[in-house]
Amino acid sequence: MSDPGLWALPLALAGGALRAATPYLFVSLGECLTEKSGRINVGVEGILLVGAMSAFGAAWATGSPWAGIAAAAAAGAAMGALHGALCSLARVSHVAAGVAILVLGTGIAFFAGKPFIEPQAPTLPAIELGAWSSHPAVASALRLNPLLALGVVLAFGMRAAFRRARVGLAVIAVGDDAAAATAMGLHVDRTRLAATTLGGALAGIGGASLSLFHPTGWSEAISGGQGLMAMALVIFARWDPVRCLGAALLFGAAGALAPALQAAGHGHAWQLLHLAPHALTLAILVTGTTRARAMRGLPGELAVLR
Amino acid sequence: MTSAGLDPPPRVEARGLARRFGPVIALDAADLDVRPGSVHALLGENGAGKSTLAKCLVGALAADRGRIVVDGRDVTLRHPRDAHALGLGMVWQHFSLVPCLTVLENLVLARPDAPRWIDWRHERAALDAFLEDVPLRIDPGARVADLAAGEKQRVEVVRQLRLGHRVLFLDEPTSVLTPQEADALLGRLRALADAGRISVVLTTHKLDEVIAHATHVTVLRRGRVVADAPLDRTIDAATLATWMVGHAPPSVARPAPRDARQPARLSIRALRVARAAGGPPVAIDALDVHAGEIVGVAGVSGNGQRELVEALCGQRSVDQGAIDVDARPWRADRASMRAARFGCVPESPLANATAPDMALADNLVLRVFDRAPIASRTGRVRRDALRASAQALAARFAVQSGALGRAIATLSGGNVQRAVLGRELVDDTRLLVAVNPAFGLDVGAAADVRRRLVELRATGCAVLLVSEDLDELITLSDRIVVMFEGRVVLSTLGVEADRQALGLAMAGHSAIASARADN
Amino acid sequence: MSSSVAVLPRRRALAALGAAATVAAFGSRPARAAPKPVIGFIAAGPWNDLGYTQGHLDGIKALAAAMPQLKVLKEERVPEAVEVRKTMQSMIELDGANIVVATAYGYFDPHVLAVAPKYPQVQFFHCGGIKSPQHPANVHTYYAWSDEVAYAEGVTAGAMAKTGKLGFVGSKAIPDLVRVVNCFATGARSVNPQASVRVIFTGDWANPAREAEAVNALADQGIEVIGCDVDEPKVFMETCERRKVLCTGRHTNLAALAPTRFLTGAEWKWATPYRQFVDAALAGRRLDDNLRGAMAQDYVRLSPFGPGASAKARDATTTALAELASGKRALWPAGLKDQNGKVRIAAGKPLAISDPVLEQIDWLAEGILGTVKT
Amino acid sequence: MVDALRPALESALLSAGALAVAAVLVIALVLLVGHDPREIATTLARSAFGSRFAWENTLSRAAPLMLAALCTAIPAHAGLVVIGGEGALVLGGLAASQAALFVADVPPFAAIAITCAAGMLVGAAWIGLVGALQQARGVNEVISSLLLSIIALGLFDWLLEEFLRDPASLNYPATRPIPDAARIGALPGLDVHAGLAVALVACVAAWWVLRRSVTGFAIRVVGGGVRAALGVGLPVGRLVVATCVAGGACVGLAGAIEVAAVHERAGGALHADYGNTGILVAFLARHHPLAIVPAALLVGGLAAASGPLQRGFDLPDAFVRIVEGVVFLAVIASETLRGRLLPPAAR
Repeated sequence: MSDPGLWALPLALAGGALRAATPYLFVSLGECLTEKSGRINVGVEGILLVGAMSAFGAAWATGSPWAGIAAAAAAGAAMGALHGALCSLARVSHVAAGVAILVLGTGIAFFAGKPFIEPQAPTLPAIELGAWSSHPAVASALRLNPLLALGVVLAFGMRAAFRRARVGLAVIAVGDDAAAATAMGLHVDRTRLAATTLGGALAGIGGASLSLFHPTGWSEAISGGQGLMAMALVIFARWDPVRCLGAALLFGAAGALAPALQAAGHGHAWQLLHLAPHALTLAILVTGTTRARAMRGLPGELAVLR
Repeated sequence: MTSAGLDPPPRVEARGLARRFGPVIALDAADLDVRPGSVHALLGENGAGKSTLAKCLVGALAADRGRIVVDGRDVTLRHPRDAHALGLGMVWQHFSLVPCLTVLENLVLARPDAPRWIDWRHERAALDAFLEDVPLRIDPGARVADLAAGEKQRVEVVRQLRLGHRVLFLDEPTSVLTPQEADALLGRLRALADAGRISVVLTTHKLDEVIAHATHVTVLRRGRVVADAPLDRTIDAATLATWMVGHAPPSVARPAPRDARQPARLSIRALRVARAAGGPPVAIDALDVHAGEIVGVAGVSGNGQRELVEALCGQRSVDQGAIDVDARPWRADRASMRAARFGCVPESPLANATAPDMALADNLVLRVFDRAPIASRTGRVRRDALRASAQALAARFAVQSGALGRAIATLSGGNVQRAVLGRELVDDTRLLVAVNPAFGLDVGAAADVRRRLVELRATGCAVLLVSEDLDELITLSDRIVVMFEGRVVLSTLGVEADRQALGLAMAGHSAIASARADN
Repeated sequence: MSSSVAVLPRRRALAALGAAATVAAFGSRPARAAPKPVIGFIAAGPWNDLGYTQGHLDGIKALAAAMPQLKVLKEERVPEAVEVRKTMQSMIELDGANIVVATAYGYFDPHVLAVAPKYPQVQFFHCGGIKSPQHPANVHTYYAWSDEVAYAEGVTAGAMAKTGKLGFVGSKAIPDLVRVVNCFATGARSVNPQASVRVIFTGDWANPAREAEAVNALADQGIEVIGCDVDEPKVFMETCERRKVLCTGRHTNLAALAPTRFLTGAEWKWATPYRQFVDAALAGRRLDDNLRGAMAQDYVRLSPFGPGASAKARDATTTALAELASGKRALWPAGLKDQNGKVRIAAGKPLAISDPVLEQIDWLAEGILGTVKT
Repeated sequence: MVDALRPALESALLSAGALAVAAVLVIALVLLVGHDPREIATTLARSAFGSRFAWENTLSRAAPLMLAALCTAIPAHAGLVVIGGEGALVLGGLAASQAALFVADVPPFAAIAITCAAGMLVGAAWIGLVGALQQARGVNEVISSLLLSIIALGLFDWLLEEFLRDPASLNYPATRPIPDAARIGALPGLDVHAGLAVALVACVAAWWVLRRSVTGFAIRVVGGGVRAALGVGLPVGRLVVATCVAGGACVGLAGAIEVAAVHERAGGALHADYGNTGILVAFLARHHPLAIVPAALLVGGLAAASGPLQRGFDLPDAFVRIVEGVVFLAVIASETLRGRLLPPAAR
């Protein structure tokens, strides 16, 4: 085999995007849903960890990765519901509630996850889209995470729901103008609690993807700040589920860029590459906002959030 | 889903409806008869009781006494749902549309029977079919946030019709509309009513609208019905204005006119300020307030007074033009305010002039906390001095004693108003902007406030008095200007003020007339 | 302060280290009779991380098993800041520890050095630091050189790679890692002179997602064998197995994580020094300032070969180890060039494993593709 | 009851109630994992506050948290929620470590002052940017501070490893050690570095400025009602940015003190999560600068107890995190009862 050199870069980026996108996608879809309803959850990193831990634990205990996903979704939903319940209390800061979720989630995940660090659990079977190729790199890049397939469906489904389903429009309405939504007869608190809970479940599934598909296994370093990254991603995607998918792939590819460049023998200032998504998001935020007008796509109720 | 035009609207009657808010009698045994196919105007000044009456009839407010009769049957309306079932619905002053959704999405989402999964092509076709039948032009695909106020108003009306409501109550529907938009909207509604498909009840101040579009008018003053008549050619704007504002009692406290003209303290030239709710910008070509002069600003609320006051108080940026105080550009910072001895009593003082969670005492000293005796030489706030100052300021307008340590948000509205008055109407004020200063006060306190204004004038203070109370303006003002659609449309000396002329100007009569004349 | 400072030759730290490090010998000077030893271990990571900290945990467990009556304390996730100082003090003050073992690199200077003078009766052992004469007397350092095992891994890897294309995933480009990578490459090139090693540094001590991405990037480049030195190599191993790339382990025996691709690995055997700490305390003896060990001292070991390793590779590895041990083969051979072709080890002067120059090595050997800070 | 005392009493009652609820939850957890709550409680109390050493332990851990908490608490008075202290802390520490290299021949007091000033300057600039973006462009400060914090951490790693690394730092990449002149020692008679005194002074100073001074009064008016503040001519933009600058200076100072008193150089260990824990402390203290002291002691005490709990009960470090989370949860949830627990007397 000849040395693929830099030619491997596009392949690595594509593969990296497909591998790493899934947790970003699920967490950002969950956060997108939460923020669309007018809440913000800065504690998704904690939910991601709880999801990864419970998915691994359940998969290990039952032998079924699918049970792991269910467990992650349930644990994430519980954390999301807790956050939603806290936020619906008068005078409670959304940001403080998110910090509580972050601390508590991390604590629970690390505490309950101790026995799961050493064992191995069954992982999710991949969809081998690249089976046709004799080239192992191609075959590997196209080993698709079944959760990614689910996430793609979900992203389009969520966009469709935001456009076509009554419940989706209701979420947008309560998130954009609570007073108008109330006047329309919508239940603001109930809708937001449901959105936050579902958002938590999605973040939990994002965690499941970490421990059951890529990079697999439960360790306390597994999330590596991906939850925080996903929060930036939602802004990057301007609160659109399908753009979240694109952004998740982009952020995933960005994560693969540094090692791919190093593997091809180009290794300078790669630390900064890891910052690119955040810097880009900040730039978008700064240029997209003016004093008079909030950023396009920003749910109206988020503009006044505390 | 009901299609427009099938069922004729029901007849809605109110018999002896009464409602009070605390000690205030908002509605005192009012009668109303809305016949099918009529456009019924409820005319009156702010606080005349017309909105209260409308709210009682759509179930948004419970009446204390009286009956509501729909098509001859007594009904009880506890909730807007009850009114909805009878085909009654209200278009509120504040839009209840979600800004980021499209018109069509808003209309569908508002329906209780909206399907779980929405077929937009079907909905669009249904709406288009519906709109063919209704002479209201709306763009179903437009985002509400991108719509002008008039378009939003039309969407609100369409929403009511789509909900199957046949008697539409419109609360000040044209307050945010341009005259052209208002004319168009009311004309369409009148056409629908004439076709016998709906009845319309609209609360308004605007005489021209009533004359141009209403079939009936009921005039309210201080909670009572003072006139009720079908509109025919015998009723002109002058008659309506007289009904609406009544005949003024002789003024008791009219101050003696100033003999010599003092220099202009506040001078506004070619000012342009954007409006919060959209609509035409505030555009004032020239307005002066001299020392020792009270200039009254009359006008229906929402005609740019708020933005003018905010611009003067530094709460809103000025797009163009000049505000000068004592012949120097006004910066609305603390030093200029101090130098000009500036005071300001805005509307909704809790939201606009206080830090609600801070103590009453703290809120009382917002103008003086950074000076001796409260501020020490070392920059410390001396609590004892603060308390003493606050106590003194509170006493000026008899703010609830013993509440100095409480968050001001926990006080009654009247107490908040008195607290802000106590803070802003201090003896050395030389330039005062006041909006409805006597709002929410009992008669004695209101008289006290007015006396205080006259005293300030006597000491050479320049006062810009924005008020919805014509009596107050006529009693106190040396000059009165009327604002309409963001412009000064009339300026008159207080002694020469003619209630009827003011009423016409406030209602845009003269503005429309002059605008037409210009064209 | 104890008088033992005086007996140390006044030399630069690194020189001191070189002299002391030929064997992990016991010092000969007896100290005061010590009380019953209580030994406390402190780690920056979680104990059971299947990685660096687990390596220490295994040593602790072996120690506890061998000496059931010994009181063993341990504390995990202690930041390399004021926390570690207070944890050391807490172990001493509250639990009566008289041997404190600090296992993270960042603990040494200034934290161990700051606390030790306050407790002259307590012996402090730091993993990876270098003690110089001006440091407190009751401070010792210990470390295990993985040069030989890394070389052996390289030999196995080189023998297995048909194309000679090897990879390596490291955390940070610190001297200890650079040593390991260089030995890995030198070993590989000893069986296949054409072999190359592409190295990727992730920048974090442990970042499973980036490590997995690094494996994927290397595998995409057609790399056949990948070595590693990251703090938590679990995900690294599993990813190699999934990508069907041969791999070598680190810290502990990771054969189970890559059942078909595991070749061998470089393991710590901290039980050896830990036993020495306690034995010395029991005997009232004083240990060397800078304890160092390698294979000969049983401080490190090579993992048993996995199924991925061919008989030929196994033989080559065994031979190489034997030749290294006998001195027939030089670990750091004379004339070794760096990746740019510059000769870094003078002709005729091979470096010993204990050479202090190696403690601050900052160049990558010939055949390595990758960068360390220049 | 005197009206003025009501809010203080209510705060005290709320905190006590929240701690009681948290205690019940923690006891339930302890029973769940099969330990005796009394033993755990005794160990916790003893190792956090039970002896001179325990106090030194707790105080040492609390000191950086106090300064980090001010980064959230000070802007909170002007109505901003800043959660990006961690990044400003490490950058402040890095700046301090570089400034210190130039002060070897300066008298110790000046050297320390210069070192700390460098940290404060960089921290102030970093968080000041958050306030400036909010005022100038309306960028939400929660999100911008979070993003800037992550960016700061990356910049720190890059600057350290590419440019500022001392080759002699070997296996723990770090800058060159700072000269002795710039080092901060322990408090006399106490095994706690002098950063504690600085932190206490900073808390008291912040309290004085925010709660007693004219400027603080103005800041609280801005936080309590922006429109009223504008209406009485207060320089809202300047005050908002000033609080961010002050908060950033505090957390930058925390980084500088870490370098000058603990690490003696800037390395990866500067990123020890004090900035993030500071957010927790600030909210626990309801942003009251003096309440930050007990809140930091509580969190520091829990951290101090982590070791004995690990060693005595084989509980993992995460146990203390859960306790922290539960306490925090209870405290912020209790905020909803404010104004309802002791409603103001009727007229």
